[in-house]
Amino acid sequence: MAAVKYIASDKLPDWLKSLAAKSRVLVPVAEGGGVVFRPYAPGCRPVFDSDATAPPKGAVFPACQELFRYEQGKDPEDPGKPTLKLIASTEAEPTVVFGAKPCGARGFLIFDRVYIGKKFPDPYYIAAREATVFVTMACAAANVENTCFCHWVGSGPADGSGSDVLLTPVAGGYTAEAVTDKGAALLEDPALADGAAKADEAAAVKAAAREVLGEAPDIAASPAALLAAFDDADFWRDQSDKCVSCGACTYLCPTCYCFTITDEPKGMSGRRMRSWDACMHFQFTLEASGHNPRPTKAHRLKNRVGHKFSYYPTLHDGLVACCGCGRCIKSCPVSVDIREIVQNAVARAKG
Amino acid sequence: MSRLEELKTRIKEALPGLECVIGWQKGYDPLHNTPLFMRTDADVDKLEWGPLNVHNPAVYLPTFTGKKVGVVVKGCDSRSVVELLQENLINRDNVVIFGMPCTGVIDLSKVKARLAGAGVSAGTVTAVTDDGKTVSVTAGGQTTAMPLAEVRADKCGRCQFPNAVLADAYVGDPIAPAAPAAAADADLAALDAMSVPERMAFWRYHMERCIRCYACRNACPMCVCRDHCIAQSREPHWLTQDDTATEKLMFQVVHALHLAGRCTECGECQRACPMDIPVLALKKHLNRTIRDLFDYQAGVDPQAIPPLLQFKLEEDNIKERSW
Amino acid sequence: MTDPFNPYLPEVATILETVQETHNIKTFRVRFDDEAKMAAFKFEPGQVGQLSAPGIGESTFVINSPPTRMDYLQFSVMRAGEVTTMLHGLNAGDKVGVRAPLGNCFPYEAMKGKNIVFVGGGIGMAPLRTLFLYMLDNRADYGDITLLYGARSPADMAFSAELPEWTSRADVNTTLTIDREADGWAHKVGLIPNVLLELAPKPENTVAVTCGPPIMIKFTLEALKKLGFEDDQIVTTLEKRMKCGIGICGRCNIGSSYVCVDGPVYTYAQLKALPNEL
Amino acid sequence: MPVLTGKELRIVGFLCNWCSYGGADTAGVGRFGQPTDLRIIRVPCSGRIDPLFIAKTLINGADGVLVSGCHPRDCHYAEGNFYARRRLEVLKRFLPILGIDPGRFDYTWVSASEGQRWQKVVTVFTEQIHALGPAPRFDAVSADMLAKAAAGALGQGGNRVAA
Amino acid sequence: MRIGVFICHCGSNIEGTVDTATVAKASLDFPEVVYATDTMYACSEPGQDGIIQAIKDKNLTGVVVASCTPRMHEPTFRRAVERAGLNRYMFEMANIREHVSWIGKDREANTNKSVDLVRIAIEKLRRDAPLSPSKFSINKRVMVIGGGVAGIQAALDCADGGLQVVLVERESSIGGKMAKLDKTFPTVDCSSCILGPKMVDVAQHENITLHAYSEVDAIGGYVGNFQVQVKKKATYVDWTLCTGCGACMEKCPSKKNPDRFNEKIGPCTSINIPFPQAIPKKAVIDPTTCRQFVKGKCGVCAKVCPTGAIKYDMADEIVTEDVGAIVAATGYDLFDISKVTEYGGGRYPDVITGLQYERLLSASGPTGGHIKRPSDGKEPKNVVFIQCVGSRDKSLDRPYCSGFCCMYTAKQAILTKDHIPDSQSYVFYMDIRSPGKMYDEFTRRAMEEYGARYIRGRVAMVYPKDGKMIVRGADTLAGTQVEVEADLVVLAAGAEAAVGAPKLAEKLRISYDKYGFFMESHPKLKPVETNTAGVYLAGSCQGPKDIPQSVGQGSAAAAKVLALFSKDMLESDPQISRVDIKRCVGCGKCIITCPFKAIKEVEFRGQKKAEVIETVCQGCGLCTSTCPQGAIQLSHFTDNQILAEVNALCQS
Repeated sequence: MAAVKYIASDKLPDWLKSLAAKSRVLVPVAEGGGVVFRPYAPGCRPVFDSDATAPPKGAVFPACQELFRYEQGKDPEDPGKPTLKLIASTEAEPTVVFGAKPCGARGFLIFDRVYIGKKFPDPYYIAAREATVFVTMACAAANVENTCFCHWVGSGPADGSGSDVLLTPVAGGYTAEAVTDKGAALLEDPALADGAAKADEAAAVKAAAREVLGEAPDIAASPAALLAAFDDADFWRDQSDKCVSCGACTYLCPTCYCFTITDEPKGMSGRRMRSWDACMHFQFTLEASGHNPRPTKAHRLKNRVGHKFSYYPTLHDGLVACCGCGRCIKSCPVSVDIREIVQNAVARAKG
Repeated sequence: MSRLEELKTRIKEALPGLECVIGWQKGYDPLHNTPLFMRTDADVDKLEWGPLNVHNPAVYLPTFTGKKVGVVVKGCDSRSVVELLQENLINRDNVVIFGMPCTGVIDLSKVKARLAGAGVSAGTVTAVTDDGKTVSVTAGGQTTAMPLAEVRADKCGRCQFPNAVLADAYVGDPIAPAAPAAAADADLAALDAMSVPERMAFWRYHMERCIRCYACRNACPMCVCRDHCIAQSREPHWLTQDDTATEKLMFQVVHALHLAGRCTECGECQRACPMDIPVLALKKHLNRTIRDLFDYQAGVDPQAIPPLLQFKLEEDNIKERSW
Repeated sequence: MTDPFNPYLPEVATILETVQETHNIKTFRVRFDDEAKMAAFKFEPGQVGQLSAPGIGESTFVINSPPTRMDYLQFSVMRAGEVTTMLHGLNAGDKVGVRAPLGNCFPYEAMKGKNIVFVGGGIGMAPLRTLFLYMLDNRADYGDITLLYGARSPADMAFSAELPEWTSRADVNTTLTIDREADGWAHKVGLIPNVLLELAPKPENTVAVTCGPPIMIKFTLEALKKLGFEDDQIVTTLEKRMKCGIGICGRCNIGSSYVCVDGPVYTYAQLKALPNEL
Repeated sequence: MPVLTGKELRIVGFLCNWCSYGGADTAGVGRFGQPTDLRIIRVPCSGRIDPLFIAKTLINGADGVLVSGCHPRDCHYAEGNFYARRRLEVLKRFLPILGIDPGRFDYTWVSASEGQRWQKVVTVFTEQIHALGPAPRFDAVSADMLAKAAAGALGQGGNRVAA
Repeated sequence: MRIGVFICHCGSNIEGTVDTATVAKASLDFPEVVYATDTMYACSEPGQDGIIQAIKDKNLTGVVVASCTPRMHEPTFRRAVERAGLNRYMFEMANIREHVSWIGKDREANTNKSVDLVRIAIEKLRRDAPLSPSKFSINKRVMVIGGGVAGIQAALDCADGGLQVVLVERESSIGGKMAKLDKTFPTVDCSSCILGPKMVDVAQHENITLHAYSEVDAIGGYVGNFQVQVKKKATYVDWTLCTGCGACMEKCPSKKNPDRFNEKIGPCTSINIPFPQAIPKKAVIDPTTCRQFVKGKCGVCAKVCPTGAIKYDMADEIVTEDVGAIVAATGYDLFDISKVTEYGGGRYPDVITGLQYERLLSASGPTGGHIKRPSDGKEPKNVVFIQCVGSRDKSLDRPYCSGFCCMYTAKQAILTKDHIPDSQSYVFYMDIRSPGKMYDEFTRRAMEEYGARYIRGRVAMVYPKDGKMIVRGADTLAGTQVEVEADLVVLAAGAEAAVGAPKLAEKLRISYDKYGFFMESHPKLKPVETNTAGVYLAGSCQGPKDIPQSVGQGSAAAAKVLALFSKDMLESDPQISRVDIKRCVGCGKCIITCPFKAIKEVEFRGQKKAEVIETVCQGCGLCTSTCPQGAIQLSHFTDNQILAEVNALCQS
């Protein structure tokens, strides 16, 4: 690994400015009562000391994205003969996501296995993924929230996997470590100084944060436990009773990657778009006949938890489709706690 | 404490005849309570009462079609129950209402802001106590005392219904309502103070961060279409999936206008919003309009017909323009 | 074009011909506009395609013409929801988009040398048609072929133009049935599972392929079990709400099996191993 | 086809079939000249007009929306316009809170015989919309205004407009 | 869909200010349009044939015609596309005549606007679905409201045509205004001699049920199946027993009541049969004057009634009549002459209305047919007739011509001379309106043979002086002031809508104009139809009419009813609301608001759902805008259709 670098807090704007000159830079900023990723502009004050309300998911996987445009036409000789042209662009804008928590970037590792599959690699995703660099900020002990559980899913507050650069807050500034080559290139900037002297302090910050999280329960049994509970209607009723079936958990989840595809016509032309969809919505699986394989919120919550802690790990070498950021808990209007559900399922399996 | 115990006793008595009783219990951290579905006596023992019971449990009632359920309500929640009854969405015979006098609930956004002001994250709360006047929140090793009057929800400050408007079992003596608020809520007052173009900018700015999760809708006890909401249908096709402030605002317009004359102003839409978008102001404004035009407020009389589902041959307060 | 393959971008195709099969089923015969792509197009019986019209959206249908007959790709659309209703408005000459082939196929290789029993109900005949015709076109590879095709009434029977051939061919044993007596009906009357029990095909060295409405499948499975068919001798094909068709968008899964890539064809044995969420 | 730039603004009318659409016909039969901006959408009854259509039309960028139905007590369907009156009045009072000038929407009653009244309504309404000018669009709020919104600095200009 | 667009020139009506060729060309740029053309007269036979041919040649599956208002020719074109094999609802119109070419002169703007209107029609059409009407049975009974000559004619024609007829009359006898007339113009034959037999026919017709002294209280249902609640007002006389002998009238002690039948120029008893030829000839007690009611004691009539028919405790009774069609023939009332204060009507007894004069002329009237002026019973020598009192007068909000006053004034001038040979009639007039068969000749006779002095000009004032009425006015032809010393002044009071007409219109769900006259469906082509199916108009309720016109309309309305009933089943308009049962949450908001009670709650798999009663739904769409989730959609005016129209005009 490359050498540790250091940047003083007051130099940060310089670095951001120089990054922004080359690409889109998304930083967490306060908007209303929330923190969201917005393009960096001089004068803007990024929020680094708490995790953003919405993760930087949209940087690679926009809430709504055009798959292609179509243009209908008519044969000039015979207007009864239609013509159809499809115009697609998978181009993505070079982007630096700056200041997300590591878990927010790590979510894309879960995306990658689905979107960069062998049979049908997703060109839109791949282009955006390649065009995006993640400079994340390791959590300090004070940033660890009651809802954090990254350590449950094999990660931690300073887990750089998924990041390209990992920053760590230290006195007066931040240490910066390149995680990938893409990241190393970013660190070639005059605003950054050598950080070897700060390395120990950074390590201590990381350790302290990890310390706050404490022991993680063993959820290795969750894939089997959730499957075992599949037909236990009472169990899922109890888990989902308070759920109101909104999409806050999925839309704010750094690993939720489901989408829908819709056409929007406008006269003779139009767009086919893909946009975020939520498995918690009734319409997600509603079939044209009116049949719905997941008609109740119990079915849907079962699928959400099952997907993350059972089906996905089964298909992907045990990797849990959750980065433990806790947004689904924190932002849930009724505080549905996915940790509790997984633990209940594991406990149920144990009998 | 004894009042809560008495309530628990009443619930336990009724429980055998009920699918469940909906109330609140402690949540994942001391700052958060969470809805509780009581099916056993042990569940009832988890019941909480206090300023952290921010949720409106009436939202769950229509999902129990054909089953008899109990619900514990604050005064404001009971208005939603009344409105649901009024609209034939639940059956009076199938709901048992438990009530207690309510002195207000906190607004988590206000608490969060307070804590942020004190330099600590609301995500690190380790203890919360309340003595009826002050809420003390411990986070990041320091305790911040917040007068309830300052961090309670706007609706509580001018609450005219601290007691359930309709209850089958009411524990404790009804308390007097707060003095009617002279001025509008701060959010509405702020909007009132803006010019019309400024308001457009206001909504454009705030709607930009909407993630279209529909928590506002799903937490709303009066949004009874829910699974069939026109926001997500193509037949009819009111909204596109475009990630634009325009589409997002249009949904808020749909929500607000569908609630016109029905909204009990419980504030769940805004409380549920993970992005903290001030969507309640739209409904407050409409409620004011409904009050001015029809001298009506929702969720008070189970026999009333919502004003937009009826009419008068001569309207008292509608002055049509002449040309 | 050096662009990578874009699985979301349909091939533009033209409707050559439509057939109004029943009051709510319309068949579309389409050909890619790009003749080179059409010539290179390969699929296997049972695979599906996403048929779309611009501005209307996509819906998944099995390619019900067999790979042995490549003059056109045939899709039969039952009007149910918004997209299918709009698709019904399309006519010969109109442009559509096709994303195909998607999903798995019938185990037609493994079926070689075996007797085949097709049991199709209503629109469920469409996926069977592709395999049925494929087998007719490779008749020597398969043993006895039995087709039991039922619909509510004669008017509800799709592919009526082909039925005379299917019923008159000596190398297949075709039975048609309708639920209730109707004027001029020269075939069986009775519910599919009952007629199946009457026909009583032998399970030995036989594979049953069935598709139809859920209630019919339920009782057909019972009938097949009664006749002695094992779970892995029964093959069916599923329908689910799909969007991407390539295993990403996340809605068609049954547990960890994605119907759009792992299906739509499953043996009954495979289905039983999946969580119960059809 | 777009509006004739500089000449017309986009004004959409929702008219009930029985009275106001007929009134507009009567105006035509009487050759009562009117501005050409208005595009009429025919609906069976003013009661059919979901206020959301009007909101959608305005949010979509229309410069004005005019609704007209049968006079109260004259509804072909007996009661439709009574409901419409309540709903439309609520909408009219709601629009300004969204940032839409309430003058961009009006509703009125014109009977099938009132060709001259229709002419007057269209003329006055069109003039009113032209006086307001092209409608500001949600997707074109100025950066300056957005910055003010971000800074919480809206509503301090003292140019308060009654809600 | 394969759409064909036809832009009509309407001769030069549209083409004059709209470039139809450009509109047609622009239409080709819209989705699914495969054919577009302009055409001289789309509605003409060649025009329609052109559309039919194009449907066949171009395999069109939907058609847009841009021409006049759909209120005019939509049915025409629907039939045309149906003849070509399309469903008639796969058709839309763009109104580029009344809404474009006739109201704007700017050709560019008009053309541009026409393109927009065509575009929204196309977008609507693209979302149209074929609709087919469902059939329902009809109740082949007809109700005629109003027993004047128009109603009588309609009732008799329907009854003769084999229909069961329910005739409802507000007064205690049928006959209406005509029964009060002495003679009729231009034949000067006796009014009651020609009306009487018709009234008797009504009474005797086995197919006619007569509810006299009754009013329509409420109307429910729809064409083919109306339920009408008729309030039979209490007469305090059991009509099943009353023989009309008149013994009660002779003995009734309360004799000085103003006689409404005689236009209050004569007295009548509290228990009364209005006139000798009354049908039904039954007595009615007026409780406002009857001593039994006013003072609580009397009972004379009960004592003298030979059949014991008097029932002081009678109450109003509501009967429900189920009928399939309704003819409104409620007639007119007279303008209140006291509103013209300068003529002194209502103040001076010798200023009377034309209808009061008829009663003075009538042999069955209060003076036995001798003209005696009301003030002193003297026979007048100079009679002044003033025309257009409450007609053609904007200042009185009566700008319309009542039509028949010129004629009856001439008749009355003639009759005056007949009755009093040494009399002199003066007629102040504005214009003589006499466009009927033998009408102008008739007015000429009044002037030339009967010496009536016609003075063109308005009367400024009428005032009493020395037992005479001084009529001062202008002779505009001579350019002089004139003053006539009259013994009697007869005002040709104009006709106005019958009292209560708007209320009845609301019950019938038909429109009425600002004066209260009922609106016909089309002023030229549908003069007796209304916009409510199954409701027809006859006589002066639609506007002032003389007797032959009223009778003609009565017959016309009857013909419409007979035509309607010639089928055994009616087809319901399929443009009605339909519930998507999958989306309905059973909240019942549509049920509360439906003005027709056309939606009911049903149980579907244990859940509450709404269901539309097809034949009752009138297609207003109130439910669609009420249902928050859009689960109930008005066919042909669905949310998606209106949204598509909106989006065609402005899309964000």
